[in-house]
Amino acid sequence: MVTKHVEQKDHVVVRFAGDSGDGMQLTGDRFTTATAMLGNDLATLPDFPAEIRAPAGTLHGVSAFQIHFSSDDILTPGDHPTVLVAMNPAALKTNLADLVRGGTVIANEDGFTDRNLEKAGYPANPLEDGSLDDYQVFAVPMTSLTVRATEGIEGITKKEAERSKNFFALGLVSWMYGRPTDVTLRWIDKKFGTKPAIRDANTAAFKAGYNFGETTEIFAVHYEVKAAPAAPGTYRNVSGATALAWGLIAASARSGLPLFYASYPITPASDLLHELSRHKNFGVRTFQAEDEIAAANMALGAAFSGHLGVTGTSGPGMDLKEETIGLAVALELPMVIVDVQRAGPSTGMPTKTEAADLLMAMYGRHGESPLPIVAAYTPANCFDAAIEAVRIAVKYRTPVILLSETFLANSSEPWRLPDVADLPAIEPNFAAGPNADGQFLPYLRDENLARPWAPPGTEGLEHRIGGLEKEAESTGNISYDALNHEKATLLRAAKVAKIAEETPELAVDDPDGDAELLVLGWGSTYGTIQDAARRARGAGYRVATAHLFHMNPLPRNIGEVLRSYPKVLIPELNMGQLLKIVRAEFLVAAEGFHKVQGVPIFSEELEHEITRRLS
Amino acid sequence: MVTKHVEQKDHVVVRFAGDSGDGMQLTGDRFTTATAMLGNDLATLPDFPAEIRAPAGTLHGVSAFQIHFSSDDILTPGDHPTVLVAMNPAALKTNLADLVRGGTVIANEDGFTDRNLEKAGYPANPLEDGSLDDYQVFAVPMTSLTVRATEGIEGITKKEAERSKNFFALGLVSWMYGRPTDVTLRWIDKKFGTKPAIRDANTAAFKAGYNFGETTEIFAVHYEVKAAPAAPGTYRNVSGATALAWGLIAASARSGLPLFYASYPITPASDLLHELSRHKNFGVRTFQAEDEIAAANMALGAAFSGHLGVTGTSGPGMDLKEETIGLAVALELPMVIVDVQRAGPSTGMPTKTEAADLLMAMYGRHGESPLPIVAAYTPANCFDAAIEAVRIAVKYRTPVILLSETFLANSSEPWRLPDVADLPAIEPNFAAGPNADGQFLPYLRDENLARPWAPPGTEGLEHRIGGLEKEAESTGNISYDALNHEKATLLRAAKVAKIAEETPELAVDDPDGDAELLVLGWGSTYGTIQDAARRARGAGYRVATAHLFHMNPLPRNIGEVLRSYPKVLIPELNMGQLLKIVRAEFLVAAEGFHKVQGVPIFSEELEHEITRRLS
Amino acid sequence: MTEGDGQGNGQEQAGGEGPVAVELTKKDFTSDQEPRWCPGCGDYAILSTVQGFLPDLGVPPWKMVWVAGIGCSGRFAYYVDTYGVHGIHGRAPALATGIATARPELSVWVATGDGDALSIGGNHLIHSLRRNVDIKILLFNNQIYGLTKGQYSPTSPEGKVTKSTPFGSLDHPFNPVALALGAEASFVARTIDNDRQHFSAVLRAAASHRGAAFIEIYQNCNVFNDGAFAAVRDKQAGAQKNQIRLEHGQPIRFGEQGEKGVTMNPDGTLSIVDVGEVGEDRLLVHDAHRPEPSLAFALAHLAEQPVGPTPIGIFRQVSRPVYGEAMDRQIADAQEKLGQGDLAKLLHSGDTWSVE
Amino acid sequence: MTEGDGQGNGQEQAGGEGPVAVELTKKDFTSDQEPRWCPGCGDYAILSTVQGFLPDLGVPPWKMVWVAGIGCSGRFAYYVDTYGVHGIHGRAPALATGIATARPELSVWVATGDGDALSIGGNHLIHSLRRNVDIKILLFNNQIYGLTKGQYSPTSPEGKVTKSTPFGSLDHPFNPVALALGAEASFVARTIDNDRQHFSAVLRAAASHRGAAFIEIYQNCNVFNDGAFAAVRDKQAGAQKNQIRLEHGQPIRFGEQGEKGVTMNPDGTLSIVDVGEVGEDRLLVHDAHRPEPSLAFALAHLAEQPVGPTPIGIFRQVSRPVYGEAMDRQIADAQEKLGQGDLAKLLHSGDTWSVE
Ligand SMILES: Cc1ncc(C[n+]2csc(CCOP(=O)(O)OP(=O)(O)O)c2C)c(N)n1
Ligand SMILES: Cc1ncc(C[n+]2csc(CCOP(=O)(O)OP(=O)(O)O)c2C)c(N)n1
Ligand code: SF4
Ligand code: SF4
Ligand SMILES: [Mg+2]
Ligand SMILES: [Mg+2]
Repeated sequence: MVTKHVEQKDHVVVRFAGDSGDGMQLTGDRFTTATAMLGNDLATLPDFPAEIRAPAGTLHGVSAFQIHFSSDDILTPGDHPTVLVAMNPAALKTNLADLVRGGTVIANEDGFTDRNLEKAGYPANPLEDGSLDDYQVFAVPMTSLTVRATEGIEGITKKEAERSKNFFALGLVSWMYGRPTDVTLRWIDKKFGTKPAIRDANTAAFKAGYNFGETTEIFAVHYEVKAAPAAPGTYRNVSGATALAWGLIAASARSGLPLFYASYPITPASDLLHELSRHKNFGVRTFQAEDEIAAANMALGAAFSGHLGVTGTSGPGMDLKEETIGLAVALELPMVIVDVQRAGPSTGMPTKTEAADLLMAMYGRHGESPLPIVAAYTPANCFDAAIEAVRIAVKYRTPVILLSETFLANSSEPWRLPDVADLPAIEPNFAAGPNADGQFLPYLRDENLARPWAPPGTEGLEHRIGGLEKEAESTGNISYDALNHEKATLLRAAKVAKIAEETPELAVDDPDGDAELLVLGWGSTYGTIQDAARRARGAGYRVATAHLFHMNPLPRNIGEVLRSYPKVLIPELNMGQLLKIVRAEFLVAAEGFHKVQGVPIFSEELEHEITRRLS
Repeated sequence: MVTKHVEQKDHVVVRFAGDSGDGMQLTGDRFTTATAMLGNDLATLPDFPAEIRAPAGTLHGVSAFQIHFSSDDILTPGDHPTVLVAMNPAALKTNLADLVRGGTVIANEDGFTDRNLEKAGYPANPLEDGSLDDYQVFAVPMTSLTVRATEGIEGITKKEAERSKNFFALGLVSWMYGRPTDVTLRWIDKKFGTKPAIRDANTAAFKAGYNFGETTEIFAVHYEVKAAPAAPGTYRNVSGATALAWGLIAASARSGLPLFYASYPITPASDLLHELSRHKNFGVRTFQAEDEIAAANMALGAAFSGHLGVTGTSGPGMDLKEETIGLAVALELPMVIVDVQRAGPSTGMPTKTEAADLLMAMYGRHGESPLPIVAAYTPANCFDAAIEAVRIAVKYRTPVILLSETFLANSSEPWRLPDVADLPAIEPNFAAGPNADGQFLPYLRDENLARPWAPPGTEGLEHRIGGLEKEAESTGNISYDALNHEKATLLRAAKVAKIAEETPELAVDDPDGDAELLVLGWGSTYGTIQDAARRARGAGYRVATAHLFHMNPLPRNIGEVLRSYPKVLIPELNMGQLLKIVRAEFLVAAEGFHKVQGVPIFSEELEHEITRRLS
Repeated sequence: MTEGDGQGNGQEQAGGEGPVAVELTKKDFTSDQEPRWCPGCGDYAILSTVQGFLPDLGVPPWKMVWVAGIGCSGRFAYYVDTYGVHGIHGRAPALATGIATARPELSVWVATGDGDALSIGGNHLIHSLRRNVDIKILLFNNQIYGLTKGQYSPTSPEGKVTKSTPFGSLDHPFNPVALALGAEASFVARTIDNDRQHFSAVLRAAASHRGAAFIEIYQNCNVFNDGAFAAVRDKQAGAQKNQIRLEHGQPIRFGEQGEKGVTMNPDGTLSIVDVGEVGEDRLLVHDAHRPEPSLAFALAHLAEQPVGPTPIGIFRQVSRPVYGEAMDRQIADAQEKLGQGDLAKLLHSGDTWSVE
Repeated sequence: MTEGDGQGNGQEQAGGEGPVAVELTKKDFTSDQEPRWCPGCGDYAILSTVQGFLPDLGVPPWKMVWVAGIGCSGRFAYYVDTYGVHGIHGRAPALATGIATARPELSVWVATGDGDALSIGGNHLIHSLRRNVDIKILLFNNQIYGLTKGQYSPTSPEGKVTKSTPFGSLDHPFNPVALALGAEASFVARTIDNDRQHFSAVLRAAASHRGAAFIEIYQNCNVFNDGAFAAVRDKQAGAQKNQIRLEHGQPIRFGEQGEKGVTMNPDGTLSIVDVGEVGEDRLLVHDAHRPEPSLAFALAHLAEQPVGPTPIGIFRQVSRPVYGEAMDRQIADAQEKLGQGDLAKLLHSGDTWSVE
């Protein structure tokens, strides 16, 4: 039994890569949970192909999962993996370029068959031809070792046994980084309880992988990554998709409004439908509509009926919902539209991330039809964003667009669980009776310019509303009056603008108050911006950061903030959409940094953009 | 026989107002044609109710038609009528406020029955109670005089006879302003040739009205409005709707591309479908689709097939077409989308004008999907705008949005007919064969970054394109490559931006080159801006004007122009959409003047906005 | 259960509270908005019949919702003094589905046109029918686009000359009843705007039907398509002899004295016959409750256009699970099995860890 | 003319130039893009059958267009080496309508899925069928949303447990053949992905049909809905005895030795019988050419789900005017009557005046 040397590490970035059929996402998820349980801070970046199950061994069939974990608090899944687990040649080929020079490659030797090498376009076996000399390569016959480990298990075929090889890899890497094994073993028991053979095979493979690291000479060292400092509390690891779904359920619970979620499946928004449909015991109604137009109308109908009407989709579906959203603007009913942005235009790259729907959210409808917009900026923040979107929608009787992103939806991070009692209360304030001496005026507005919400069922409040222009301040009857139309237009705009009176001011992080450059962000760039600013400050640059949560209306102090810095940089996963809004509104010569590659901005990229502007 | 005194006038604004059933639009049209034939310059403003045929005598059932004609060149239908023809109390009630103080009211006395007075909410008969003392009122029993005039006509019922009263009014006003009678009489012959009784009744009514003016004492004077100076040539009166439809036919003729117009009816765009469907002998295919989404896809399919694919709609339909327009951006096929803007949001005021779809045209699609936008600015200019939209679409292989407005579509003006040979030639330049040594690469771009257009039917050019991201510069095969996506995004934007290299620079009208304020406009505000600037200059203010035709990309010199004036004013029939674009792009502190009342901006309103900024 | 005795569409609720305290009258269903249709429009007759019928239903106005799309028909929602939404073009069935699914106890009605429901809204219509959502759909079929001033619609006959088809339309029209049957509709009927009695009877059956009810109403647009239904609508045009009034369980006969009838041939095709010649007992007996929709479908095709003998009445009326109720049941079941949702429990479910 | 002998769908054109010079092979219809479906997916079988059939059609690849929507099925367009458009979700029939109406001489095919064609695209499907546009629609029905990883579709059976319906779906499914018949389709057929011979025969009939042809293909999604069609698709599951193969003019019988058959009862309902008992001559004779669609409709309802005896083959095939051709005729007529359009004449038509 060789003794192994233990090294401390504070940052590790591991990427698991293999065939879509190899279960890399599952492997990554399990490794993430074990890591979370250990108290490391972490961020993940799943990356799967568009194809469901592309032919084995092909380059476009590669599925990958990256996790960055650390003993300090971290903000991004990491620009470059330090460790690459490659289950076959295609996985190596498509991911090697991202690996840090001198990084570690753990390859499944058995996957490097001539057939697979050819499919990946390798003339020779890179594990043997020295082309990986710049890296630390561990070639491990994972498949055969797995098969061996599972021998004698009752009722398991060789094919099934081979499928357990991802658990071998998981075991091995778990050993390398001292991850707890019990969490994973417990999960296997639970998950495959009904299929004992599979359960036992996976268990055996996992242990074999772990022991392989422990016992063989191949690995001289393994690593320890201490728990990251964290505020006291109970934590869980959560993805943006789950957090958003739970946020809607929380808003429903806090408002007492039954949640009605109507949606038409679309990547990456479908996960919201999937998650919500599992929680009917919360009184959640999920409706898979015939298309996005129907989904939006169903949610609006539910809203008219006094439910919490929500519809969710991604870019192409947003295009289709615009007309209905415009109707909601005219009806002034509470409704939330979730847009999990993906790479466009058109069908684009459905599984890749982008944040290029902001201007559509602002201006995607004909005529003047303003509405509030909230944008989530971390996976866990999707929970708060959902609650805030609902709060605004209900208080102001307006449709609200909630922007998320593919990256936020799929990525995960540790989340300190809030105390339910501390969540904002949301008051539906349904109209109880007539509001104008004995009469009910559906467009008589309150101090927030919001109109009464009077769902069917209350005697005396019968009323009719529609998309034609209406008398703007009391009856809501159809009106073709010229001045009323202008008044109505101004009122709809004023109501949205008014929200800024109560939303928090834009907070600026300017450690020494002497920054020369403000980096203003929104959405998923949050982590990258914080990380890059940190690095730049470390290098002696004076940088301030601020991040938007409310995209419309903007925080009331943003003009001041922008004007108080000589330089403003706005990094976006689009061609400069917030940039346009800010420049038009405040006439500040803000500059943009744009990346539209279907992946997040890397800290090093942004750091460079910051520093070159300050040198 | 009384002798009548003739007075010269250089400007007259007449408004015909009556029940939707009274045929006021027809009366206005006829008067307009006679006026045009006389060589006056003119501009018209039809204004009809949303209802098809609202109950007779009601206020919301009033239909009106305003014409401004003059012996100089004029630019707007006029802020206020000088003459109001009111066929019933409701017409008087709803239109009197617009009439200039001291203006002329010609009322159909017979229409002022107790029933009608009550429906219009008149406690007493305004023709008798002195409430019109500030005006010059002529009460004429048009109905009974018409019935009398039509007595003895073979096979005409009293009811039918009464329906001819609008021709009596037409005859009377024609006399008042010395309009030629032959044009109208010829038209009646032609139009009602198949219904002799009706023809004779209308003829008799018209003559009776004319003679009534000629013979009775009531009218002491009548007026002469001399022909306006005009460039030599053949003229016709044309509405924006007709001009746009003919522009598409012209573009089809000049390009040799058969026109395929797919549309779903919607006010005010339906007239394009109606007009085009009459010209099948030009090889025009018109397709009434099941909805706007289908219409857009059919036009796109026709474009793929090598036809001139065009689809037209108004606001609500634009919302629905956005996803398909995004596909066209990805496919890079020539296609024109006509948006005849109307008052929104949502269903809004379908028969009223507005210009609030500019930002939607720019940003209404998810993801980064830029496209060129052309905006017509006078009725006749719709003809040129249609040709220019097609020219750009075909040359750059891109969807183009052509913006018109309800006001432009319905209004009319004299049009000096172009020589067909002078119209721009449009070269389809279909791919004739392989473009890369023996191979056909559907995304291999030319010097304009445009890709080849290869409709089905040519051997060897078989290719497949779609909405998924594609290799950007040659094969167009599906690509998930990160850098390719960014390249493709930049290429799509660059192609659109490149158009500015060939479009004309923005022309500025600054008579003395010393203006302190530039009024920048787009769309139907053209006439008002010219008129208001003229007035302001007359009052000694130094004002320059410039009007946009290409909304995207903007003329290459616009930045320069904007920066060369201390003040910039942008009047719009929206809440400031061009304003946002210009401020974001050039960081100039332009100010906006916004009117959203469903009617055009009045010259006096804009004049005030100009002068108060210069005082 | 058998049809007809259903207490769907808001009645349980109303019933649940015992007979509605106040006697309801037509006035209770008449809003303060003055109708703005063209004088003589068939929509006036429809409005008056509906307002006259609703009080009998026993559902108070505040438990009823009228949803309409865009079109002349769409204005309907403003005139009935209940809760109402005038949505966007073609989407009324989807909007109404949201309402009826969120609040199954409400009585939800849809007023729509042939363009609204069959052209732009065709997809929502067929999906709401197959799901059997508890909404009652009144299709105002005037075979024309009224509000947009006279273009042909998906029900206009081939060759129809309209503003958009000066050379005649090329479209083969839908047979709305057949389309609804092809879309799995559980209740399908046809009636006529000006036949108050027949119309009211159909409304009554539709209201008591549990699930989606589809009613095609022949509606005269006297401005843009006057007389399109003359053969079955106008006495002078001999409407009596052309109306084939379907009655469940009754032999199908028609004509002034019922001298004509419908028989089924061995190959399943239908024929119109002289009852005198073939004898009453050979006549086809209408069965609206037959689970399999082929008979209703065959009757729908007895007349492709209402220019001759044309069936009206209830073609099909069968029992199927009601969408909104089924969803409520799923929720009740889930709450029974998993217990009322507890937010804190949800947040803490699965793997968590604590930091002191 | 009678059906079958039609020369629609691009063949005139091809024919017009005499038999295509080069002998066409499967290779001519195989693009350089490698299919990316899951191993074992039924789509592979469909692709191979189609590519094997197309050469017989005699239409050269450059006169053919494949249009697809979004879905696993949508990828089809990339693999056939003709002109092709991969449009957006649900709109393929509309896009194809534009192509077929602009260029009636082309052979236009649509590849779509049960979600693409029946959920989001339902409206375009039914309208293209009623218009009888000359497009051939292949519906890849796998009763599931494949590309989005397994939600139920409008053809999934009630109670279906999927990612979006963990407690079972509440939707009553469409019967695609019945829906198409309700939408006035002139050609409606059903076949099975792995039955190359039957599939090819149906394709041949569809191609020669003049106008819209609707073909439902039972397609196995082995990842998200494996075995949904086992009863009619898998030999081990006894597919033979469950396939009711409809043949025009033939008595409808099935089973290993044709021991079973279908009869029509006096009330028009259909029954499955033992041929031995009732005798061959009592069997229903299939008539796909019957103008009236009720027989086809009844056959469509013989099986609501493919879990037992299920008809496959051509349900209906009748002749109707073809949309694109009709439009061309209108243009030709107009040009004959009014003469080739003359732009200058148009501009100067009506009232004009001159200024010297
Ligand atoms: C998205 C959209 N497209 C088009 C229109 C214009 N539009 C309003 S009503 C209508 C059709 C009306 O026909 P129908 O449904 O038969 O109703 P009717 O007026 O005949 O009662 C159309 C095309 C619209 N309002 N919205
Ligand atoms: C507008 C829009 N909505 C949703 C989607 C997501 N989407 C892509 S394919 C699909 C359905 C696929 O099911 P089906 O049509 O049956 O095809 P299959 O994958 O089963 O072959 C959906 C919902 C989309 N691409 N566009
Ligand atoms: S246009 Fe026709 S349908 Fe519309 S209101 Fe007038 S008569 Fe009625
Ligand atoms: S998901 Fe199903 S339908 Fe799609 S490719 Fe895989 S097996 Fe075929
Ligand atoms: Mg209609
Ligand atoms: Mg499917």
